[in-house]
Amino acid sequence: MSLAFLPDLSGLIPELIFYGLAAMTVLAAIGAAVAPKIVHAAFGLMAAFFGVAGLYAMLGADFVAFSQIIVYVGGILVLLVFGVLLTARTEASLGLERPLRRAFALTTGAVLFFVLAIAIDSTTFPAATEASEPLPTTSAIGHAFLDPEKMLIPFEVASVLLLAALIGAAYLARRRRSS
Amino acid sequence: MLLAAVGLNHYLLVGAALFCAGLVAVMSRRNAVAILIGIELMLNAANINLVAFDHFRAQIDGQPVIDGQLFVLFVLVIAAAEAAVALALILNVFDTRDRIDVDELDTLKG
Amino acid sequence: MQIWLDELRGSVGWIGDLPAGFVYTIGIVVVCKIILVYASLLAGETVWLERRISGRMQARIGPNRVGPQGLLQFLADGVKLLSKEDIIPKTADKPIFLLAPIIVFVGAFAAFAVIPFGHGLAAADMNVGLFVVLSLTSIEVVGIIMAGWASNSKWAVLGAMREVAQMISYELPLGISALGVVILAGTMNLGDIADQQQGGFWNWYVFRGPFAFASFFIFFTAALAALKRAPFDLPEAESELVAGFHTEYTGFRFAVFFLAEYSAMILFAMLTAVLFLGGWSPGFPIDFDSGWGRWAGVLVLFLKTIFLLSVMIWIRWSLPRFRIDRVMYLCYKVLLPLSIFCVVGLAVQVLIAIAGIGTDSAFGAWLGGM
Amino acid sequence: MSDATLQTLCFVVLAAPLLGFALQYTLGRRLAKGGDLLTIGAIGASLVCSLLIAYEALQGGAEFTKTFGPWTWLQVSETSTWTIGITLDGLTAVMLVVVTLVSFLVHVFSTAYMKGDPKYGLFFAWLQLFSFSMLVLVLANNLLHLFMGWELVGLCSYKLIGFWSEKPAPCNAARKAFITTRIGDLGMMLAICILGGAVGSFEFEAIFAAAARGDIAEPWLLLAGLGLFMAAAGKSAQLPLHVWLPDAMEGPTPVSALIHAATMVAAGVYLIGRMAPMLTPDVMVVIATVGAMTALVAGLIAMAQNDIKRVLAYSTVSQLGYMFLGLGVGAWHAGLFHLTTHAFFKALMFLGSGSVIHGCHHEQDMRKMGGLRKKMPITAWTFLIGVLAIAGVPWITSGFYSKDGILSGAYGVNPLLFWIGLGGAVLTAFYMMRLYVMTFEGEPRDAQVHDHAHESPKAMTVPLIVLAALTLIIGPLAWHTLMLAPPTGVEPAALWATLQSLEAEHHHAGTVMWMAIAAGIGGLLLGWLVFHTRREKLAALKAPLAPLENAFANKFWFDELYDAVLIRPAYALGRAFKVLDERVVDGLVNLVGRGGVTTGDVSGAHDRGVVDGLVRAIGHACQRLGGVFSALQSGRVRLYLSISVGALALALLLEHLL
Repeated sequence: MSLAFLPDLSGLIPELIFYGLAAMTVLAAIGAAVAPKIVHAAFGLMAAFFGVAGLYAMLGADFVAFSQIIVYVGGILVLLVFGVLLTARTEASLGLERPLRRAFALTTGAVLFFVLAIAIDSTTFPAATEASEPLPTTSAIGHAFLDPEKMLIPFEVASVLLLAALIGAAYLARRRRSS
Repeated sequence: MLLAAVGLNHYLLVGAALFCAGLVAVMSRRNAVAILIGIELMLNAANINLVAFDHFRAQIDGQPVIDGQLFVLFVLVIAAAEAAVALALILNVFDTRDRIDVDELDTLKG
Repeated sequence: MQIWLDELRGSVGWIGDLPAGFVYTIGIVVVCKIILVYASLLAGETVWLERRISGRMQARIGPNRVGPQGLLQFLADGVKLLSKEDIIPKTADKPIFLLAPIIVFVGAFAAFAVIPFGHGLAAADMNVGLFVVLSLTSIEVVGIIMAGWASNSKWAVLGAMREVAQMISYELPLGISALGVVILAGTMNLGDIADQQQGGFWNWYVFRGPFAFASFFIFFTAALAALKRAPFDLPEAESELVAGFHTEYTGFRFAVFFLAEYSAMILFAMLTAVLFLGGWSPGFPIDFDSGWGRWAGVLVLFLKTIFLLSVMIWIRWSLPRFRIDRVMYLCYKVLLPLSIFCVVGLAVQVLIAIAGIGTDSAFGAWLGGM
Repeated sequence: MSDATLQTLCFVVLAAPLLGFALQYTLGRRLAKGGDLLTIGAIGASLVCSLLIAYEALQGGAEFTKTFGPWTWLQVSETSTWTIGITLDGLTAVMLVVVTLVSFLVHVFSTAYMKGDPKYGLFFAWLQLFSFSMLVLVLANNLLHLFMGWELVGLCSYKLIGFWSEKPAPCNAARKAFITTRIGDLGMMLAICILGGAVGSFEFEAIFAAAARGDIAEPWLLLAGLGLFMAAAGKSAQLPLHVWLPDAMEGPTPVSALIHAATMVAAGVYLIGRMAPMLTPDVMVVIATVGAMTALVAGLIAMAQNDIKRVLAYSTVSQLGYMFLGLGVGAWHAGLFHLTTHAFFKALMFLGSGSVIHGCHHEQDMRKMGGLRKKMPITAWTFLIGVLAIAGVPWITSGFYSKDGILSGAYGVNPLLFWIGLGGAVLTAFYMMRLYVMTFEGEPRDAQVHDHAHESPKAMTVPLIVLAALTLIIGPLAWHTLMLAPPTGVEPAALWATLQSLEAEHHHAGTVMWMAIAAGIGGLLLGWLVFHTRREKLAALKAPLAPLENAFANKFWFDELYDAVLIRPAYALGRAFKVLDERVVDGLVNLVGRGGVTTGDVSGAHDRGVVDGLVRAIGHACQRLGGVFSALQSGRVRLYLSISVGALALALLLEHLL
């Protein structure tokens, strides 16, 4: 029994995944931008993060993709939600935006996207003659971070930045209790 | 073909859309946390562009290109630091004024 | 996974006739189903195991009616939960309330994709496998905070807050002590990590020097805390918070939380076994490339997982609950410094092995990983 | 010992106190016992290395000279390089031993003297840096390098004199010392500029060679020599720049012992000794004259002082005068030998006075002392040895050898200088005996001070004993063994037409020797008689001499003179300028101002009528517009962002559409 009549959709799978992820990302982002409840906006942001991580994975940047999840979803998003929860007592959390300003912002955003889309569409980027498999990057990233001639110093500076942010955030949050 | 082959343009468009969404959030929102959300969206838009350019350059060169990815990792670091400090600030403001509507934060006094 | 599918296409005629992409697509779906069923079954049986062991420890019998020795108890429980009324609190944030269990479930189950169940038997043989597991388990945090917030109940919010604080705190010692293994193995690919521990049991990473030994205990303790198992079960301390973040959940949604919790247990048990206890190595050299060897390996890993699960259960029913400040103290002032110390120690150990002894000698190779 | 070893030793000598300073300054407070053991260890290491170097120098004899370096310090231009380097010869070796030994003993002494001071650790840190700077100065092989050490010494002395900075007097003293020596340093910089310009190098060898060849024009050479002596006079407290040294006694007593007896003031003498080959005869005359005058004047002043440390301070000034006298008359060896011996016995006496002050609970007035010998025997006996040494008691004390050398040198050159020196010797013996008697002998004058007096702890008495022993043995020992090498290049003898030969300098020509002995012993006996045995007649003796005593006690009104000649005129000048400023300049300005006002009145009318109308119209327009735009200037960044992004979007859109 031959089943060869079934269409070979394998070439379409990456496209399908991309459009799925892109739709998810963009819709979630728009939701995050306009959702009336801040908590919904935060969870929209989470979906956008997942979508972006998926796009990274599609682009062969697996390490970055999972860094995105661990940092943004596991870290920043949790912080944001905490922020929402801790400040949720007022009507401000209900995001009663001024309609005029919102209309202005939406128009501007739409126009800007329109212009950007035209700009992107009318630019021809050099393209590869044939698509190849994404190459593994994790160990290259690791080596770049620890190579004094490449990224060692920025890497260390970033660690100092994190430490400073840690101390600063702890200090700012601490004053809160004393008052 | 129903769907066009996915190229650099598609990723850039997603990035642009994400950026505009973030911009809308920053421009229209009054809640400080929501503005922060908008900023994170814009950062992610930039990151998508970085990784996409990286990927397609690697396809042309035929060897791994990681500069953009390194940048993305640094952006992650900075975003984390920024979010931590910003939220600490927001909590502080909330503590003293009982609201976090940025439009009302136009005096320098606590 | 592609390799198996290629093998399958080569060996079975009618599959070979199918278009390659179709086979892959179907293959992915099938494998996902297999993993889901395997993990769910295991989770269900872990519930049974827990109830039986706790019964023994409290001089009771435990469930023994449904099926032989009560082995099918989970089916009965499942049927009961499915048939219960599905209640959504009136004040709940409905979309998020509905989404939360799914997120938690996805976080717990997606990580199984990169766990090798035996030699070469990982659904996604990724070279950042360990990283994937750690990042996917952090998704669970978001699901829990969603559940807690959406429930609009103080028990749930408090439980979720505690849980989130505890989980993101214990991710640090967890990740850092796992990093020790990465230093030894030189890879984050879980399959490769397990393969490097084959041969004698002394090749298991837990036995490679004092730092690795300490790392194992740190990892296991942090895993217990990240799983909010007793003695770290504050987030759902029933005597204080009723049931923590899932107080308001009933019926099938509750079952999903329950399932996710137990599958996370299995996930971490398996991860511990793969990282530290030699994976599918029985403790003596064995050929895993042959057909029976591969399945023997699956069995060995399964037994190790069961053993670690039993230890978790044993600890749960033996130790009293910590106070929340002691939990945080243990994390930040004990486990975190210890794990950092161990990682540095392991790095030095590997450097000594590579530069001082040379990894071409047996001892150097043993000390330096690889 | 190989050159490499010597070089290493030199580096250790330098590095140990520097390291000690760095550690002590940063960590001192956290170390056990304030870090004194660390610093003592550092200076001890330096001392051991110095002794090894000195031993090697002794082996090498008169010909011993080593130079290490020069190493490039600054590449000023493509052709000109500033270097640093190390010179080792007999003079350096002796100075090394003197500096490190005295410094070591002072460190030990200070552990007891400074005990309980809140800045205990810091004190040791500055002592360390001071020792380091002095060693840099001594080891330098070029003027610029030496100048670095020189200025560092000045800085450290400033910090140490003003160590008790919470009190006003030490601060003023520190400032005075700093500024006075700075006046001298002006000469030093002048000399450096002249020599550097003329020779093209700052290295001693090059300068001496150039001077010997006559490459440096006569007036410039003279000027450079005078400049150097000016610097030396400032540092070594010679007339008329001596005023800072007595005031510097406000510093802690160990500091006085270290820097105002043994090391810092020795820097000036060392500089002249080191640069001797390039000094012209005229300069030598100036040096000898100033030295002799200083010796006499300071001795006279010392007779009428009542503060124990001030007597010693003036005595130091006087003895430094002797050294310059020796150098000036060409008795090079004797002058520098006196530097060495004086370092030991003056350090001994300063530390002894420190011990007395410590024992009497910080009482410094001799009139309240007396009879302390029974209370603090070790201090008294060691102090007596110092007194005998400075008086030049023959054969057993070191002071005899060096002072005799200077006097015999002067005798051969100029009788007047000799007689002044001899008179000074009598004075020295007299006032030192006065000091000793008033402090240690006779009846206690202040019962309260006497009753509470006690002998000092071991950490203070042991350095005293060591120094006393050195005072006794260094003279005979060193005079016969450690012969200093004459500086390379020009023989000092050639510089003074009537100078005695070196052999005669060593030879204690009978007459001079006996006269010196007589002066010393006579002064001592006189002092003993006047202040001890025949004390009751003192008052009667004093009456006719009252005006003289008044002059002495007021230090010949040097400070008042400076106040009247320099400081008051400076203030007066300032006041004059102020008046000038207020009257003339302000008057001019006011005049211009008034003119402006008048012009303004005229144009004001025009303004109000014509211009204002226009301006108001514009103003109103602006206000209206401002009202519109100020809504935008809300200080809200988001609004700005919205507007700018909106504008950008609009601009891009238009650009695309058109």
